Amino acid sequence: MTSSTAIAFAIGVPLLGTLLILLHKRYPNIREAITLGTAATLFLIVLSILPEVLAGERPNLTFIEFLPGISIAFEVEPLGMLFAMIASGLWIVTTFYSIGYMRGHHEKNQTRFYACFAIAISSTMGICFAGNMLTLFIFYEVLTLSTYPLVAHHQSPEAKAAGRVYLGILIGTSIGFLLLAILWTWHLTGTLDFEEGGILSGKADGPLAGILLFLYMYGIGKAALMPIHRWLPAAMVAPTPVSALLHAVAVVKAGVFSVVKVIVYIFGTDFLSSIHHDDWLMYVAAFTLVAASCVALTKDNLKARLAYSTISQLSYVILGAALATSAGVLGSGMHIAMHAFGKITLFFCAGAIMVASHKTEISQMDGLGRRMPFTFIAFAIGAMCVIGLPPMGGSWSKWYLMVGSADAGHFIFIIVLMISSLLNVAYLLPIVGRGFFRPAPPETNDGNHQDHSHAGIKEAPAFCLFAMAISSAGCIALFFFADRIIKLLEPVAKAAG
Amino acid sequence: MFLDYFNYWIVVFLMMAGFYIVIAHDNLIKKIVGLNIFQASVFVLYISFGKITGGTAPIIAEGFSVYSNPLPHVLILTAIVVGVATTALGLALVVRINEAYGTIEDDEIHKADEEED
Amino acid sequence: MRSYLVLRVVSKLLMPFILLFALYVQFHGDFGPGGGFQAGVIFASAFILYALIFGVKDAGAVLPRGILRFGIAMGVLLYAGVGVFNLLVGGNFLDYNVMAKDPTLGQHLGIWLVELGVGLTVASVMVTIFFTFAGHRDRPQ
Amino acid sequence: MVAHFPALLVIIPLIGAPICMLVRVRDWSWAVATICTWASFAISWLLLQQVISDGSISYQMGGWAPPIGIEYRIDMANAFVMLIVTGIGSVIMPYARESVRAEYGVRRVYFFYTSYLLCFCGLLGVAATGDAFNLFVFLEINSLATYVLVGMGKDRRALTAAYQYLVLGTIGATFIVIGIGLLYAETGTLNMYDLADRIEKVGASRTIGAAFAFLVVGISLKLALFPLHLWLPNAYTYAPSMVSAFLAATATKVAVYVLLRFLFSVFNIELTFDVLPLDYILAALAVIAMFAASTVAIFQENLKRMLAYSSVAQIGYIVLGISLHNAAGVTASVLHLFNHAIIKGGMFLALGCIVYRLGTVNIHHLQGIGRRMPLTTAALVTGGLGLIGVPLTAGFVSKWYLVIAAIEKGWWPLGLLVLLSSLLAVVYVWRIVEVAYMKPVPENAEQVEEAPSSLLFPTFILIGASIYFGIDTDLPLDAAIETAKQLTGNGE
Repeated sequence: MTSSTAIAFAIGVPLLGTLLILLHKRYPNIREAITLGTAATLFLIVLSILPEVLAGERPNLTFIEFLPGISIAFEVEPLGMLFAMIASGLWIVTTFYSIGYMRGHHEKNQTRFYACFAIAISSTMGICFAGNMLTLFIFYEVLTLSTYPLVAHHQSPEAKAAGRVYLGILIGTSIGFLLLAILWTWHLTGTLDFEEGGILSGKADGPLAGILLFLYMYGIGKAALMPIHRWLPAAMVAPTPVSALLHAVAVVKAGVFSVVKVIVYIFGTDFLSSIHHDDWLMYVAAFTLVAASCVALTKDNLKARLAYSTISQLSYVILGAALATSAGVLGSGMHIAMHAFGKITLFFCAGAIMVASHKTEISQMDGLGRRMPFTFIAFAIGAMCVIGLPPMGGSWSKWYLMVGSADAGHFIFIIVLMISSLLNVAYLLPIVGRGFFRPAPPETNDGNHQDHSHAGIKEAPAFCLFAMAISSAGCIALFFFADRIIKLLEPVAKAAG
Repeated sequence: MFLDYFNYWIVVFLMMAGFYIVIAHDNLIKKIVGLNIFQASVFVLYISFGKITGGTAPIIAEGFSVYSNPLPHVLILTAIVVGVATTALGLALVVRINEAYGTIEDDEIHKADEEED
Repeated sequence: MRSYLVLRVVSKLLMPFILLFALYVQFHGDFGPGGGFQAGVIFASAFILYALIFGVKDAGAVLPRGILRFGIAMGVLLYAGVGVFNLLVGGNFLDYNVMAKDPTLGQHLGIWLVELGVGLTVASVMVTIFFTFAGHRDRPQ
Repeated sequence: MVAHFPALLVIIPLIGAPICMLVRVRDWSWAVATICTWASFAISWLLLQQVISDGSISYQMGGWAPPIGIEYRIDMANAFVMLIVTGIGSVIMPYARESVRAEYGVRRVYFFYTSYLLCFCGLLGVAATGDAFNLFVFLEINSLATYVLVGMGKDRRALTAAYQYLVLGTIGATFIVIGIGLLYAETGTLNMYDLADRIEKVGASRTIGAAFAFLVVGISLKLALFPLHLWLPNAYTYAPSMVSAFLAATATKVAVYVLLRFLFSVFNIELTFDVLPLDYILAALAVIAMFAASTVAIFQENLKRMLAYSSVAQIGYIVLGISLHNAAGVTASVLHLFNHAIIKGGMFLALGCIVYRLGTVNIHHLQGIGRRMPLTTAALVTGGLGLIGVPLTAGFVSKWYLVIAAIEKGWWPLGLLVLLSSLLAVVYVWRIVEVAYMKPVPENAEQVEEAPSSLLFPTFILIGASIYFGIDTDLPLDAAIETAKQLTGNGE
């Protein structure tokens, strides 16, 4: 299999999986086996492209010419490669988790769930490998649309309201701003291909470049830059596997990935740092980073807290890219990976707690750690990874981000990053502390539903535990094998420097 | 000024009168009458500018050298036929509306529709 | 319906002349003012007069709806048929020159047939319109 | 025979109509109508190929040379429009048989197909003819047949809708005749190409200006440009499903063609847009249409009415492209003409499927329709995505060109407005999605099956085409670019 066909397969296999899932909707076991098989196949396909990318090649594939001069084209470059590996690898893990969760939680419409999930992964692959801005945009929209049924999965009024917010913000920004920016870029340059060094340099003068940057950054709503972050907490009504893979990894990372792509390949870091119209972006990112952490502190609902944490972490990536230095871009790329593993672990744990104990509020989790030790240990590992403590992968990305800030001469961001890390500690670690060290609430045996005790709570389903084990192992492994990622991303970082 | 263009003044008057009836009257048949007057103004317009002072019907005969332009007449013949068809269809619709609603007053029909919703 | 003797007699007397005049307008249309439209309307007016005096039912017996419908359709077909015939024999649509060996004769023949079609359709349509409105009350509400 | 295609295209349905009337048997009249439609489609396809390879074709009616005789001039613009009309008709005809039987009853169906063929003939005639007055005649043939078709709806409100349409349509047509008359008075010719030459010489005299005003207003009425759209929502809502689909896809499109023809071919660009500030007027009306009509669409409970208002908004996009009067803008307009015809036709057909089974398209009766009629609903929603302009649907391509054109013209805020207004489309399409998929089927709902395949198949052809032409854009795009070049005089 050549790499070009591998790209086609990477997008086609999940779609084929969708079809098979729909055909076997009456047989849950077969349906889930298909999902697993598809995920594993996809991961292998993605891995098969890796050697070539490491060797410095750029496998590409061009479909039909869509409009004169614009094709649906794919090109694999290191950042996309990294993102694709993360998304497809974690899909396997998440599938295991989903099986445990969806069955444990007795969810309805499971076929729709698995089918839409597969479409979402397919479009994520499309985003990863997109060779030009239009292709990226197309898959970006497909991703939004395919995740809508997942967000509104419960069909309750809250779920539908959340679905509206989700769709409203994501479609609104992407059509209103992103598409306009793309069209404008096309008008200015006559191309939309991702090219090293950017395509806008020399084509757009000062203020126009600033406007375009604004349109791009707020057009990519999935990056959840404040004040267009509201969709992410809203999306938390979805079943936890969705929050875990899509709203901690695939969707939001697609957002920041697009941001990095735009900055590196459309604007070009040199161009961006020369025009000084991007300073606002750094400050907005820094603000989002701190503000979202502060909001996270106030949330008692575990998933809401994690959602705001995600918003904050996404801005790390944006900040890194906006710094437009070699280390900054490297840090951004790495943080996509590190945060993915950390946050997915946290969401897995949140879901496991929900399935096992039906508890969603942090204040109810006193002493729960003794009932569910594995879950809480995994949570601790994930939390440390997100905070950036060794020996978890997250420490590397934060390191490079700080180096990047220093290189760019923006020392203030080092301080911001430090403060944010402290805030991370403040909103994540107490949960672990509560779980292990607070006494459990006393049992009340009056049999009503307001029983806050932990009587009868057992560890999460085995499928869930397995998934958590893998993802937390990933957090640790990334610390020791970070050099692989650095090696992969080196060409991008060099170009940026 | 006024007399030179008297045919156009007639046209304008007819047009406005017809238009006014279409807009102002609630009775569906009166609207069609208005529509007819409106169309008639166009007929006058065409025919009057086809006329050449002193010209006769365009049949070649001895002693006549000035003829009116026949083309506008032919065009208007077609337009009249179209007008007749429109009127017939409009009246047919009014008859059916009367059967369905029991009235041909616009406001009463509206009321009936609103009650149904 | 009350019957007025004078009206009945006068209309009976008038009808042949109306029809004859219609035919004159129809067939003299090639040379003077006239043609299918006018002739058709005059022709129809005879029947409308008949229906006014003797009632729609009697008039309907003279010209049943089936015949009128046939007339409408045949008129249009005649018109279009002449055009298509010209196409088939090598001219443009409605190019009468090719209808006969002599172009002038062809023009005559062509316009004669086309006007006949027009007259047929117009007459039928006019009578149909009248019958539709006038005969409406006969139908149950 | 090939040389006679321009005439045959119009004559075939004209002959079909009386034959339909004569055979009178339901299925036979349907068969006649179908064969005529398909034959016209084949001819218009061949004509388009011929125009692409040899340039425009002139056909002299009755062998009289223009400008005396009536000339049929087929160039890119009308060949493409005729292809749209006949293509849509060809897809809809197989659908009509069942749908009309269900909605119109079994009595006098031949009458329905006779009217349809006349309507079809009128549309093609308007597109084909190169003579201004002939255009009016065909426009009226089409309009009269359309009033009849609309009046055939089941609901009694169809009658008032048809009446309203008749009154407004006649006013529009009369305006057009006045305009043509004034042009004739000033120039002494009715042939459009001859008119173009002579108008250029006369310049913007007062008569020409008055003629221009009458024509633009009259045509705008026919194409339902906001605020002259009042006839459209009722007509589309209460007409039989097949008629709604056919009209929405073709009638306003042909009117747009007439507008293009007059603005660009008969009057020249300088006169239209430089001497008279029509571009600003059209752009303003188009933008208002886009926002106002879309907003109204959001609040409709009857889905057919919702789509009707959406049509008014989409016409706004088309007119906006015209108002830019650069090559890119006209390209976008013509492209959207094609794309919108396909999308809206398909969506109305899907609604027709629902009417066939449920007898209603009120949104409150459609809860959980996604589970009861999954294929139909999928078609409806896919069409809706096209209306929004989601990438990989035809709607995206036309919006792409429209925005590019606006930026090229330097009116980039218009581009932003186009994009923002498509967000309104998201809202009304999403109402369908929520009701169809996110609401449970009511307990007391009767069991309904999926629509019969004779209805589903045409629906899916159109909806499938809206996806296909969103990906493989060659055919409509090339045609649109060529048309724009020809209308704007070799691209600027």
